Amino acid sequence: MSILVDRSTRVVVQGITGKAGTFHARACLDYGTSVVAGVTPGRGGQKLDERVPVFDSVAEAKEATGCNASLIFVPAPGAADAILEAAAAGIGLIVCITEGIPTIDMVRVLACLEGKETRLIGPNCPGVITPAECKIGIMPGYIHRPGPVGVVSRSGTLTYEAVWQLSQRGIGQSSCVGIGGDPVHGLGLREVVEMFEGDPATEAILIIGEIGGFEEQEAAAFWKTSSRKPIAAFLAGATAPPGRRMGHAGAVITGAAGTVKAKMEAFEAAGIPVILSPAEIGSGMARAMA
Amino acid sequence: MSILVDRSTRVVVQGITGKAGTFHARACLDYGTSVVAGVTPGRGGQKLDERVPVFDSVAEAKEATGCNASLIFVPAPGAADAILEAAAAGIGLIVCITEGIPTIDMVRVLACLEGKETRLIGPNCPGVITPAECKIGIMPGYIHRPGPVGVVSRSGTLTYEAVWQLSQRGIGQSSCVGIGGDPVHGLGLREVVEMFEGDPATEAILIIGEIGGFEEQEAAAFWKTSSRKPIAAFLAGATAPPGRRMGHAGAVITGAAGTVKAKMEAFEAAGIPVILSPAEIGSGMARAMA
Amino acid sequence: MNVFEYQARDLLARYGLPIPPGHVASSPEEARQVAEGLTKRPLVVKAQILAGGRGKGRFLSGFTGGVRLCGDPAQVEGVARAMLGGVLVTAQTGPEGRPVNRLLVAEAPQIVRELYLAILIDRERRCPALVGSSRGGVDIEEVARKNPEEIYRIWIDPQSGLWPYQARGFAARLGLRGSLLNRAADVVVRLYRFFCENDASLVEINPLAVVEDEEIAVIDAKVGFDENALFRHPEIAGYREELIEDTREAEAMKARLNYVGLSGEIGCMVNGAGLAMATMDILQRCGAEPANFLDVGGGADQDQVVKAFGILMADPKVRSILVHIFGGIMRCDLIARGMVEALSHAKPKVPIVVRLQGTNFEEGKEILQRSGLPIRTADDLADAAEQAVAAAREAG
Amino acid sequence: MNVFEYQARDLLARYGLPIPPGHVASSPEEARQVAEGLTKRPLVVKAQILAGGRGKGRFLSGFTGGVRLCGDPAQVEGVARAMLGGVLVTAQTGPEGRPVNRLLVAEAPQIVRELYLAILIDRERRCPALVGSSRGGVDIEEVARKNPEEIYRIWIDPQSGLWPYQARGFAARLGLRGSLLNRAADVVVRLYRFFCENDASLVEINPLAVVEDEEIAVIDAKVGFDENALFRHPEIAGYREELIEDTREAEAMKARLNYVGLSGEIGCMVNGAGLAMATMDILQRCGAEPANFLDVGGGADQDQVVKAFGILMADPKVRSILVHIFGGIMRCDLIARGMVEALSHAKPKVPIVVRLQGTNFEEGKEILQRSGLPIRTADDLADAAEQAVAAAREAG
Repeated sequence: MSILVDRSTRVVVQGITGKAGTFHARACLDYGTSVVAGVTPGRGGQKLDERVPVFDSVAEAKEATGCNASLIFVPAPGAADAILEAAAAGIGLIVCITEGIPTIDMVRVLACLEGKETRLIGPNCPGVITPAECKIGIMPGYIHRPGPVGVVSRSGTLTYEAVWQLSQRGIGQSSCVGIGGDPVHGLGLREVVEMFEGDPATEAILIIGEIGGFEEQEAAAFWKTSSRKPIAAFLAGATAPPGRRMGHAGAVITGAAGTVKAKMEAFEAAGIPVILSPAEIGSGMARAMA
Repeated sequence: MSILVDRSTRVVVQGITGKAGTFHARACLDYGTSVVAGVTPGRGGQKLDERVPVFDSVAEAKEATGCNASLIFVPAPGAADAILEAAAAGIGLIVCITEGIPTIDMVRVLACLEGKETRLIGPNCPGVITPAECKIGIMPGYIHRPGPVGVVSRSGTLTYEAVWQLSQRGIGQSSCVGIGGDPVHGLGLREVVEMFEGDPATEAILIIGEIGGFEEQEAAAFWKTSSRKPIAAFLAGATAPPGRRMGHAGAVITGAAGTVKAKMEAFEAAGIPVILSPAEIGSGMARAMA
Repeated sequence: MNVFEYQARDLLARYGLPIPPGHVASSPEEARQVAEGLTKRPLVVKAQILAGGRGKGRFLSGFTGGVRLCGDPAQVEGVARAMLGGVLVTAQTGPEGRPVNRLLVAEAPQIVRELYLAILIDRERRCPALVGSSRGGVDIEEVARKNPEEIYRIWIDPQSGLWPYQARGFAARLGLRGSLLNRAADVVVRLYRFFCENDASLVEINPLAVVEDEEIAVIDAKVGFDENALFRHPEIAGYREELIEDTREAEAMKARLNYVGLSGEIGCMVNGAGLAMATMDILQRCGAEPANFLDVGGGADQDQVVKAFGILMADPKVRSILVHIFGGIMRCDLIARGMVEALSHAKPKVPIVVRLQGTNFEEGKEILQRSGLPIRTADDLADAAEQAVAAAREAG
Repeated sequence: MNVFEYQARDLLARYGLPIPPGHVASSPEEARQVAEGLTKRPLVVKAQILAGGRGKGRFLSGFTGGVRLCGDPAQVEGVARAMLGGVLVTAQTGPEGRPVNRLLVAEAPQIVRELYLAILIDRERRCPALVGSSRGGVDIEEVARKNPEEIYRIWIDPQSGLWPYQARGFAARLGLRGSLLNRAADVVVRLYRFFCENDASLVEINPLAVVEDEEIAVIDAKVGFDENALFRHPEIAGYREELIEDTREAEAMKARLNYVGLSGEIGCMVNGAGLAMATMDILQRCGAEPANFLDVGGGADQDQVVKAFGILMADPKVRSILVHIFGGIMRCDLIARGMVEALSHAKPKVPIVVRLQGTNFEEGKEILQRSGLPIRTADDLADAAEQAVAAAREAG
């Protein structure tokens, strides 16, 4: 059991003929993911490494291969369109890696997705992995191992660090979901915590949050009322100066709710232990599970 | 009983301080309609004829007077906004008299109204009247008399002619609805025929159609399958040259379906008698009811 | 309101659409100059009229073809001389044809494949629709009749607009692949933006062509605009005067009247479009033809009524005039006053029949009676039509 | 990316917003010329820095007020002389203040009432939001704290957009009536169009003022843009260079690096924003401060790495450098190669600590070792931070 993806997930890679698309399509294949199709408009009929057929559209890819999840590497100006194309083709899970999509594009995309079945992860995210089953994203596969901890994060490389610390201690992961660093994105922290709560394979939850927005507070409120699974959290950006953009467009502190302090208080009020040092995420999680 | 409006209808007039708004607000009041409020932004606090209070917005008018229908005279550039303002304020019936609204504005308005409870009549229409009860529109009141015929029309003055011929013969009307001459509008012919079918006060139906569009065909198809009430129809524009705009923006014949010939065939196929001369609408209706 | 091809090209070019270089010319010398400024050969000379079927058209002079290929500027000048000032008759113009006062001179790229692409408002679905076919360059109505499966449509949600993936899907349905798929999709996206931003009522590219070097080109463009929206497009509204060929219509436009010139003998002034059409219909049932459609509407003032009546009186084809008013917003007394004023400027040359009903009809009748003018009144529509037709026959 | 007030005014003026006449000046003489070209009095001189609280600010020179009213051009020149080239300290600049290189000289209409108006993206509701208050001209955060009921918000459906009736309702909630209601609503509609069409991230008018003659005026405007969308707004993107006051940030911008200059002593190069923030956090936990935030991201090439490392080495505040890479998209070997290249250009003046993990980390470590450069390696994050802090103390 897992959330979002498993061995049966069939992936189409949008932007497969681009540099990042090709590199990560191969990496996902190497990990064992069923990458069954690629899409690059105008390149229909080609093949990647003589095994993954490339189509002009997601609709054609779906008809030919039955793909049910999409991994998007389309550059920022066309990424919103790529997301909506996948949704219109009836793809149930869309993982958008693309960085730098204008905020208003995502506002429009999410308005279009409203009321639809499609789940969007990202953009500007590392993707999702269920270790030893399916990797749809850009995370290094080898740092993961199967196990009981569900990891949800707004960051990319910081998640790798957290996962690495867990795996080094022998603590495996049920699924790891990077929801992305942009201010307006798909699946939220609370929703993923809710999925982990309902997932029998997940025994404990790790949240990697950061400055900006209000999602940590929502996740904390959900956990407090509706979950008994062990949990721990780390928050990045305690030292970030207010008003400046720290790489992630979503990580600008614009109001009091966005500060690490406010989020830490919310976690503490919910009874969620907050790990203070990024070097102690593994040990902190082990403590929470003890 | 009646469709759409009756003695309990409470009307707000949007654009009440304009020339047409003032003239027709008075005419409606004279007819006995409960015109309880007017709206002109920036004129809130004034009164029409020392009895109808003017507000800055429909929302304020509704809160103060409980109005439940709106009559719109706002000039074309602001008319779409006025319709949406009334809908947002929860007005259940909106009658838009305004002529000359850009088609794309109406496309946007109808997209916004989708799924809402609000009913829109018009634009570019004479409005709706239930004789001796309530007149929300610009038709001359004196030509009507209460009675059994439900009249639905895409035209303005041609409806007056038809009603006049009916009344001269002593045939009264249950309600008369002018749905408007624009290509994209609110309530359609079929929907009004459906209302008449369900209205106990209506014993027979008169359709005044014209060139352009497909609504006559839809109404005919509905009547054939779902109504046993006597019916007759007149169609204007048999002599109109194709492709030219005959006053009504909706009355351009752009395809075969829009011709009087095509509509006449649809009526005949449905068993609906078609009155051939506009001078014989009264006698034709009497024949259909005999 | 449809515009000339050369105007449509200018407007579309601003949206980056691939249009072969060319320019309008209104004299043979100018046509030659335009041709000399163009680099590729062959060239094409196209008569600018607001009707289709030009290629198979014939001038009243006997010269054939409203669209002609030329090899060099000298030939362009010759063809231009034959076309300009002539009258072109096509399947769509009627036997009287249309005067040709301007030509488009343009490069004629070599066409590999012809497609059809149009955008319009679907009044039933209440949204813009894209219509396409891989069989372009021919009469699309005929394709629709004979091979309806070769016409492909998509409807655009007016809220979210047209996204590029939809345009690509559309282009794929027209049979395009590879780089042509992306180029055609780009054309569709730009054309939709043009359609929305300019309140077009119709944009029809026929053919949209695949030309040499894997390029796409707009070979012919028919563009119409929503007249209700011209208030927000002053530049396009400015085209209006150039477009009107009928002098009566030009007069009516200046007076802001809904007027369409027709070829019959009975001048009509009616209020309301439906009533005006019905009035035309009953005239025809009485065996006569209307000289025009004229809806004075509800908001007209006395001055417009004077001008409207003046246009009817000045029309040499008119044998009698029928005034048919059912007052609603429009007051019958205002109509009567306007008629009296118009008749004070010019004596009537033809009989006038009037039927007034509705708002202030009694006052209107009284004004006409008091004026002492030779005006016949009618009590109902049938009577009015019969009198007008009889009067026209007397006069004829 | 926030722009200067004078830039914001120029952009807003194109949308027909009511902005008192004025112009930017960068010398006292130019300021006087601008003043002479303006008709109404009094005039206002405003220091152009990217921070608020200017009115109550103070120059390091002792001159008080970054916003000063003047009666005539001579006085404007005098004030300009006092401000230009100075450093203005306000509640928002920190004690180091900001250099003043440009002034805005504008007419100062008589203010009857001050309102607040802002548009921003509500990330929780995923749509644009309008924020307004009838208490403008003051710190809005303070109003939000003390009188939250005096702040009014509406959210705009991104599909259907802002309709004028919503703008009027909003203006009414700010307490406006009569002609002011319609004028303010017009401002709101235009501002929203500006916001959407330019991919703004924030537009804040504080105050939006009711001025003499029942007019509305934009007295001060703070405008920020979505950096992700600058690719479609080349003109606004062109403002960027003018905006950067920190020379390190200017260098980083040229190399397209995510860099924020800070005031600590440890230079950091990290991949990924979250990891970079966490790295800064752990340094602080070790009792040190980062000299910068620098995320080299996943897509950087070797040349960018060279430049990034060069910026850290050139920073005089830096006492030690911490390189922290968890390879994902980014390969550790590329980082190592870039460092080696940068160090071949300039000898390191401060100790360097490196932690590599993830994609190709072994290859990266080997490259660094083989280079023979004096680089300390660390195995985990805690070790790396401690080594960097210790090294900085030794160096200090």
